[in-house]
Amino acid sequence: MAEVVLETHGLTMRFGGVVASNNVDFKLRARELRCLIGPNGAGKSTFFKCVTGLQTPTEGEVIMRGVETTHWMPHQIASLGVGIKTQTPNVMDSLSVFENIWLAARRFHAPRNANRKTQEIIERLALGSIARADLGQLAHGERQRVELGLVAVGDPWLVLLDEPAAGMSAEDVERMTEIIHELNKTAAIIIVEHDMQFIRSIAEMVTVFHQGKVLMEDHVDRVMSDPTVRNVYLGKKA
Amino acid sequence: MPGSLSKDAITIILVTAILTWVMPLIISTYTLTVLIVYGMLGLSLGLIWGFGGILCFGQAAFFGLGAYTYAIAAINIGESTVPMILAVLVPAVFAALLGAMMFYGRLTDVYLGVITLVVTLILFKFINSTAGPQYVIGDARLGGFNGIPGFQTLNIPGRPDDYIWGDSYFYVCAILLALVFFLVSALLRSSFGRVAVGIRENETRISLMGYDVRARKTVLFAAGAAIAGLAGALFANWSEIVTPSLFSLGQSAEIIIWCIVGGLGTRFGPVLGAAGLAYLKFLLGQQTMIDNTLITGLILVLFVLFLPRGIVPALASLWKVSFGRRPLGRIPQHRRMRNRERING
Amino acid sequence: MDLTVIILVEMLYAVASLILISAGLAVVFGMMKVINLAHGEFMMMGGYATITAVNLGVNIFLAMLVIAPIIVGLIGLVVERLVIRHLYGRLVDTMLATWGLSLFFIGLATMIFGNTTTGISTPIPGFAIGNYQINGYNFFIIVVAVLLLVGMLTILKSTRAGLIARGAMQRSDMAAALGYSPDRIYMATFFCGSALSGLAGAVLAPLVGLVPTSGGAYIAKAFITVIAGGPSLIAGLFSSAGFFGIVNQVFTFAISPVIGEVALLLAAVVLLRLLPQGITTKFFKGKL
Amino acid sequence: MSLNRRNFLASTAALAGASMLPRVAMAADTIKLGSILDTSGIFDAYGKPMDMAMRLAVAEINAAGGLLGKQVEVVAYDTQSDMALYSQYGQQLARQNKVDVVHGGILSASREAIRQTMRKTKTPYFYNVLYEGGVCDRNIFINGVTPAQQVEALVPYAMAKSGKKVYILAADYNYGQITARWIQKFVADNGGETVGVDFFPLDVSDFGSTIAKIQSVGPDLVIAPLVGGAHLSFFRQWAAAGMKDRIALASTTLGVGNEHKVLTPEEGNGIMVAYNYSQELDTPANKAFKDRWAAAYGDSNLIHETAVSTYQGVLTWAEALRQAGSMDRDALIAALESGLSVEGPAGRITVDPKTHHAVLDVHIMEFENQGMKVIETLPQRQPIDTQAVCDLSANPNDNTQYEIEI
Repeated sequence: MAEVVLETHGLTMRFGGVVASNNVDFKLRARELRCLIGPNGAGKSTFFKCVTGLQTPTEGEVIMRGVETTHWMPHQIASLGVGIKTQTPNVMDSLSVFENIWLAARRFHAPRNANRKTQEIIERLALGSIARADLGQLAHGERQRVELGLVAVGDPWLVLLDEPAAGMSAEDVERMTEIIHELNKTAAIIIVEHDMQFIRSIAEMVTVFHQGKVLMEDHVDRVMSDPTVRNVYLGKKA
Repeated sequence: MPGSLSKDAITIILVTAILTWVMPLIISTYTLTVLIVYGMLGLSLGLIWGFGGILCFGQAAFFGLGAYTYAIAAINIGESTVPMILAVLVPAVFAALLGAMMFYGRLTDVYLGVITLVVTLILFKFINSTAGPQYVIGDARLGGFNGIPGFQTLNIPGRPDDYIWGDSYFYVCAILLALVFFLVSALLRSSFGRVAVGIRENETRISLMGYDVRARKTVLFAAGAAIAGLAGALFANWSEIVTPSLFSLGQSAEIIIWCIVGGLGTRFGPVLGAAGLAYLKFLLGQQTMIDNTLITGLILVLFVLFLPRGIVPALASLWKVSFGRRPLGRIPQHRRMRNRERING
Repeated sequence: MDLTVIILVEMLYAVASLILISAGLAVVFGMMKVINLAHGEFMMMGGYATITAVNLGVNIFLAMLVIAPIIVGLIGLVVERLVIRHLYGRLVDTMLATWGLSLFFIGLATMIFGNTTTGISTPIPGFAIGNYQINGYNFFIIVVAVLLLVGMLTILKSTRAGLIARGAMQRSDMAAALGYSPDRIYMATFFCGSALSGLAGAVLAPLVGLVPTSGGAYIAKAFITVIAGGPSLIAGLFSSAGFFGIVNQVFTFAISPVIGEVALLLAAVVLLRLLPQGITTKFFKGKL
Repeated sequence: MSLNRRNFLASTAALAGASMLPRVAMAADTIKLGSILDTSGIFDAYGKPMDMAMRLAVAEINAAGGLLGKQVEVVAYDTQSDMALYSQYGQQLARQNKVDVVHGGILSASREAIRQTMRKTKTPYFYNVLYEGGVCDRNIFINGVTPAQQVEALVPYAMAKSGKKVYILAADYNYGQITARWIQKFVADNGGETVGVDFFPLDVSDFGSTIAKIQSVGPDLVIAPLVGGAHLSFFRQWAAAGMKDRIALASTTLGVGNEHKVLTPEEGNGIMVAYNYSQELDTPANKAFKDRWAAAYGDSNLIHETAVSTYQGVLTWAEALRQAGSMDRDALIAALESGLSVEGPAGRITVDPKTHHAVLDVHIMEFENQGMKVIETLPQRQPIDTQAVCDLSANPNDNTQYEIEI
C-alpha cells in the first residue's frame, strides 16, 4: 500500500461549549481520493480548517508525510506542497487570470519557469481565452476553475478542496471532475462536499461526519445505502 | 502595470527633467523643495496602503522619527552623511519591529489603524514632554514642545563646511524623489511587489499559496517607513528645525488625505496629491476670507463622495474611455477592492 | 484614608468620563460599523450648544441634558443624510469622510465662535472628604455615566426598538428581511449616536476650556476605547473604559498625568496585540 | 497675498487668482512690513488680536504721513498654527517679498523656525511676545516680558499675601521649564520653600489627581504658569473643587490670551499675575489706545498682552526708522541700540542695547470680576535673566538662545 500522507490523531476543536470536531482519527494515503460528507454542522469544515492551518485545534495532532504540522500556519503547510481551495472562491479579483496563477507558480519556481508553468496550466484548464481578463469580471464557474488552477500549478502531492462544485452548472461540474481526476494522478485529494450526485461521480472512499465525529468510513455505495447515514441526512435520529 | 521597468526609468528621467526645469519658473524653489519632500512622504504611504493594503494611521511617526534621528545625529556627528543614512535606517527598523508585532499578531483593518495611531500618539506625547534638561541624547537636547533647532544641515559628503542649500538643495531633493520613485517602481515590478499586490487583494489566498504574508507585510511596512524617514530627514534639512508637530495626528491625517485625493493604487497619485494639497494650503494661508481648516475638510469629504478613487485613476480612466483600446471594464475594480476593507466584527 | 477615597473617586470619575466620551462612537460603530471620526467635533458642538444656551439664560441642566443632545443629534441627522448614507459598507471611506467633516466643523466653529477659549463654571459646589476638597461635579459625571449605561441596557433589552437594534447589530440584512427599512434604522442610530456625543460634550463642558479644536483631545481616546471593547456594545464599553480608566489613574497618581496617558496608550497596544478583536471577543461573549 | 491697505478696516481679502503666482518685486515707493502670525488654527486666540494690533499701528503711522515720506505696506501670512509654514512663509517674506522688517512669531518654536532665515537675509526681526528669555542675536528685537521680569515682581507679592510654602504647576515646554526655575530661585530668595513642581504637556486637561496631590502636600501658594485652552481646565477644576479660598493662586501666563474673561468671577477673582499690560490700566495712553481700537474694530474686548506688545513693537520700529533716517539695516540697529524709548499703551518701553530685549513697566495685578485690577506698578524693569548671559555690544556676532543657569 502507498504511504500515509496525512493522518490526524484525536483531533478536537472546541468553540466555547460547542465541540465542533470531536476526537477525529483520520488517515489518507498517497494518490487516494476521499470525500468528506455530513450534514451542516457535522464538523467537516472545521476538520478541513484544522488540517489546513486556518484554525488551530484545541487538542490532537496533524501529521503530513511524517511531519507534525498541528500548530503550523497555512503558508507553512502550503509550502510543503499542499494545495488548498477554500469554500468560497478565494481569488484576487482585480488581478488577471494570468497574474493570479503566476503568483501561485512563482512560489515554487523562478520567474522564468513560473511564466512557463502558468502558460501550461492555462492551456490545461482551457483558460486561454480569458487569461488577460480580471477575475472580478468572470463567471462563478470560471473563477472556481481558476482557483483549481492556482492549486494545480504548485504540483501538490496533497490537495484539499472545500465544496469545489458548489453553485456550478452541470457542464462546469463535469469539467471540474476531469481536472480533479487529472490532479489525482499525482496527488492525494480530500474533497469536502454536500452534493451527493457529484460525490457519486467522483469518489470511491467516503468519510461521513456527524456531530463532530467520524460516523463511518467506507466505499461510497455502501455509505449511500447505509440507513444510519440516510437518517443523519434526513435529520432523523441516528 | 503596463510597460516595463526601463520604460519607467525613461519616463521618470524625462518627467523629472521637465518639471525641475519648468516648475522653478512658476513657484519658488524653496516652496518646491517642501512640496517634493511631501510628495515623497505621500509616496511612502501610497506604497504600503495602495499596493500592500496596509492602512497606516501613523505614517507621520516615521516621518518625525526620520527628522528627529537626523537632527540628533547631526548635532552629535557634525557631518550630514551618516545622519542621513541613520534617518532612513532608524524608522525602517522601528517599523519592522512594530510591523512584526502587528502582523504576527494577525492584526488587520481598523485594529491595525488603532495601533499605528496609538504608537504615533505615544511618540508625540513622549517627544512633547522632553522639555526638561534631563532629556539629552549625546549633545542634543530633545527640547520637548519647542523642538530642536540649529543642527548641521546637509553638506557635500565628507566636507562638513560645504553646505547644500537653496537651489542646489532643491535639485538634490528632486533627484532623490525621482530615485525613490524609480526604486518603488522596481519593487512593484519585482515578484515581491506582485505578491504584495496579491496580499492586498486576498491575504488568505496568498498564504494558502505558501507565502508568508506576515513577513512580507513587515518588510513592505519597513520599506514604506524608510522612505518616510528619508522624507523626514530632507524636511529637517529644509526647515532647519524639528518639532513634535511632525508626529501629530494632523500630519498623519494629511498624508492619508494626499493619498486619497491623488489616487490609491497608483505611484504618481500620492505624489501629486501631496504636492498639490500642500501648495493649496500654502496659497490658502495668504487669504483671510474663509477658514483654511474648513476648506481642507470640505475637499476631503467631496473627494470621498464624488471621486473616491482619486484624481490620477480618474484621469487615467477618462483617458482610456476617450482614447484607449480597452472599454470601461476595469473601472469598478478599485471600488470593489475598497469595499472589502470592512470589518467582520 | 481620605486620600484613598479621593483616589477611588478619581478612578471612578476617569472610568465614567471614558464611558461618556466613547458611548456615541460605540453606538454608531456597533450598529453600523461606521467609525465616526467627527465624533470629537460632535462633542465640541455639544459643548458650544450648552454654553450658548446657558448664556441665553437657559437652565444649565436643561441645556446639558436636553438641548445639546437634540441639537447635535439633528446635526448628526443632516450629516447622515448628506454624507454617511452614501458610504455604508465602506469602512475606510466613511472614516475619511468623517475625518473631513471633523476638519469642516472645526473651521465652521472657528468662524462662528472664534478661537478664544470659552466655558461655563460647574453648577455643583465642591465639598470635603476628611481633610480633602473634591470636585462635586465628578459625582455628577459618574451618575450620568451609570444612568447612561443602565438606560442603554434597558432600551436594548426590553423595547421593540432595542430588539430591532440588537438584530441589526448581529446581521444588518436580517432587519431588512424582517421588514424594517435599514435606511430608517441607520438614520435613527446615527441620530442617537450623535445625540450621545452631544451629551458627552455638554456634560464635560463645565470642566474644560472649550475651543473649536477641543474635539481632537477626545477622538483618539474614544476610538481606542471602542475598538478595544470589541463587538459587544455595553459590556465592551464598560470593560474597556474600566480597564483604561483604572490604568490611567493608577499611573497618574503614582507618577504623573503624562505617564498616565502613555500608560493608557501602551495598555491599548498590549491589549490589542493579545486580543486583536477587542476584549469582548474573549470575555463577556454574547453579552450586549 | 499682500495688499496695500490704507484702510485696515477692509480686513478681509478676496482670494484672487493672481495670488497663485509668486509676487514679483513690487513698487519701491513703499516700506514693506512683513507679518507672520497664526490667525487660524489653535493659536489664533493669540494671533488674531496681534494681527489686528499690527494693522492698527501701521494704519496710524500711514495716517500720520508714513515713514521717511513713504507709506507702510503690510505683507501678512497666516501660518495656520503649523510650524512648517513658518519656515515657508519666513523664506517667502525675506527672499521673495524682500520686506524691510518682519514682525511676528508666537510660540518660541515658531520664532526659532524663522530667526536664522531673517539673520541670513539681514531682515530685521521683531518678536513681540512674552517668552522664556535668553535669545541673543543682533538681528532680533524682543519686547515681551521675560520670566525674571515677571517672577521677580510676582513672587514676593504673592508670598507676602499667602505664605512660604509654594507649589509650582508649569506647562511642559521651554517657557514653563525655565519659568519654573526662576520661580524656585525667587521663592528661595524670599525665604520660602518650593514643596512641589509638576509639568504638564499642553494637551493635558484633567487635573483631578493633581488637585488631590496638591492637597496632600498642603502648600500656602500655587504658582501656575500653565498655557492654552486645555490648561485653563485647571483653574476651572480648582474652583470647582472649592480650593480657591483655601490656597492662594498666582500665574505668569493666565490672562495673556484674555483667559480671565472666560473664567467666571467666582473662578477667577483673586488670582495674582504680573504683566506689562492690562485693559484695566488706568492711564490716558491706555484709554486713548482702547478708544482707537474700538473705533477700528467695534469694541476693545480682544486687546491682550501680546497684542499690545505687537503694537509697541511696530511703534518701536517706526521710531527707530525715523531716527535712523534711512532704510539701512545697520542704521536701524544703531538707532535701536541708542537706548531708544517709546510710550505705548502699557507705558514706556526702552530697548536694552546689550540684549535687544525690552526694559518695561511690570504691573502686579489681581483678577477681579473678569478684569485685571492693577495693584502695584514696578517701573522700568530690566531683563536681568537675559542680561546675565547676553551682551551684544561686546559680542555682536552672537547667535544663540542661552539657557540661563540660575
